[in-house]
Amino acid sequence: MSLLADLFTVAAVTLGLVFFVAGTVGIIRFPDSLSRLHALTKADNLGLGFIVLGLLPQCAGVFDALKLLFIWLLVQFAGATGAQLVARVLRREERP
Amino acid sequence: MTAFLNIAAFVVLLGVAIGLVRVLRGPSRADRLMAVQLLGSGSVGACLLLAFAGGRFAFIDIALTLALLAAFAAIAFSLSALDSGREGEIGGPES
Amino acid sequence: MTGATFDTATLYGLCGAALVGIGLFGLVLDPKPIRKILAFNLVGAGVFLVFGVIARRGAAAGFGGDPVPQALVITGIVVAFSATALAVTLVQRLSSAATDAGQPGQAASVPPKGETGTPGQGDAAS
Amino acid sequence: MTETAFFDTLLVVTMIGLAIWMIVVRDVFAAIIGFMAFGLLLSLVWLRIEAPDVGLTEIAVGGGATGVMLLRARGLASAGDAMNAVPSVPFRVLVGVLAGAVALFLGALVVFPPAVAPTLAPLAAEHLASTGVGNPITAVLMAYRAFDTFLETVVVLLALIGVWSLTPDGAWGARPRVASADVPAPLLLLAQWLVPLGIVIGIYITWVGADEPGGKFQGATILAAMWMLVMMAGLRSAPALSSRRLRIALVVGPAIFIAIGVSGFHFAGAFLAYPDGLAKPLILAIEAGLLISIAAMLGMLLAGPPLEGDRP
Repeated sequence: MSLLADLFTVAAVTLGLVFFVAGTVGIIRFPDSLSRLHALTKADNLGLGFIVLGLLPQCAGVFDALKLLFIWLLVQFAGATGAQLVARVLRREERP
Repeated sequence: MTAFLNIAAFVVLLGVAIGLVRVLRGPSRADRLMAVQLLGSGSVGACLLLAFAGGRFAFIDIALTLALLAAFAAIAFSLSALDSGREGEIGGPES
Repeated sequence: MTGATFDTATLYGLCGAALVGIGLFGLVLDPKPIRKILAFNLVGAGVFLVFGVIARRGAAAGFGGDPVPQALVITGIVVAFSATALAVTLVQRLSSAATDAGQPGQAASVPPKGETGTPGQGDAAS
Repeated sequence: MTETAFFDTLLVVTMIGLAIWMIVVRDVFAAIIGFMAFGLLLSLVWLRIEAPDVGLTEIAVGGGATGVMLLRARGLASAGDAMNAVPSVPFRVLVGVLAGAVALFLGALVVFPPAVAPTLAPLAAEHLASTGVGNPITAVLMAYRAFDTFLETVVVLLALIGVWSLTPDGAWGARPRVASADVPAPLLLLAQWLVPLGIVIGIYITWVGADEPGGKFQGATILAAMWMLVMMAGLRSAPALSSRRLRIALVVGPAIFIAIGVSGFHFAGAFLAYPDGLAKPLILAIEAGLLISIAAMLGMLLAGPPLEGDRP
């Protein structure tokens, strides 16, 4: 059981890392700011999401697991709002 | 498992550091604002991985605070850039 | 623990020392007040970090570090924030005073924004 | 150690790179963003050197609040635009050499530590049980060195009085202007959802401070940030400087601290001495009062003074 949990953790966290790295590649390679913003938000949400998912079986108790999920929801929610605001800044800079 | 999680934290930090170099160079203000967002989620991820690597579950609370305040900072910075973009300068009317 | 030691704490201690150097350089050479405030905060971060490493070396009695210097650093961070707030406001007022002197009446022509309230009737005090 | 060495080295390299970039980059906005990023990374450093309480403070105060405050200040970025005099090359070299010497000296202190590292940890551990709290940092801040903590609160209050005293004559007593010029709809939604959650988290972080990393300074900063969010979204305006409720909130914590401190003379024989068995409830009472006061102080420091045009 513990081995199974560990395997799950390794798989999910690795998947999360792939998304983080993909996000970084997107940020470096994409030509315009709006695409870079897109790459950034995808990487954040999915990357952190899979890392949280992978860490869930390692939690000592239910409360810790709930806190982990809550952190992910918080980052999702605030990240979406932040991306909206950054996009507004971008639009204003392009059309002054 | 400890070794794996430590290496994972390293990979997250590496991604964030390389991305940081790109977004901080700009050229637009929006690009630089992305640095705050990138750092926010990246450091939350690294903090969680460190927590489980070292068996330090108290770090989860720190990741929670990090998530909340990094979000706050990103929003405050964007608002400030929006306001100043309208008035032509970071500073606003007096500048 | 005699002579040169090199571990994680040493690495971060050297980082703190380097930050103090970089911060001092910027503090002395950059003419802009806000850049000086930023550089001052860098120096502070470096000093706190070196102090934190000293605390780490004092790990004993089952604690990861000596709690007394750690508590002092927490106090220091809060006091540095207060000092920065005061410095920021001072620079801000100095610059608007300079603007007033240069172009009389300009600052006063800024239309009031947001709500204004009657003194003594604040409703948002936490 | 081996596999964490990668992480540690990368973290140090990134931070030093950010610090140099902050000093050399032309754009002030970019330098402030760099400082914010630097603060977030610095908090990870504190976790790596076993000081999670300091890391939490750094996240809250060092990175978040300081960065937001630097951006908030109207007219700050252009202040000193006239001061463009670039120092001469010999002077720059001299400053570089001297700053390098200071860094080398500190570095030598780190690499060649004393044979026996000085520590107060055993002493702190010995009396931990009598304070009733499990987190040694909280014990130091609230019991062993409570007088320092009291004075620290007073320093923050003095800084606020200093900031307020810079209010222009015409604006004295007014509300500081914080609200954004036009509030985007997503921000409004976020302020309505995030703030209640943030208040719960702030109180939780203060509460767990007795036994885990946390405490009133960190909790109060979270509360101050949430208050700032409400003010920026225009849901509530900042309180007027002359508001009585604001002023009561500012002094309630120090007042409880003094009251319990003075009663220590009567019940335990010294200023700020806690009677046996009552240490924990008294510490909690002081922390609750200080939470309100420090949150109000930090929030008003973030908001800054009212300026011209913010007439009462």
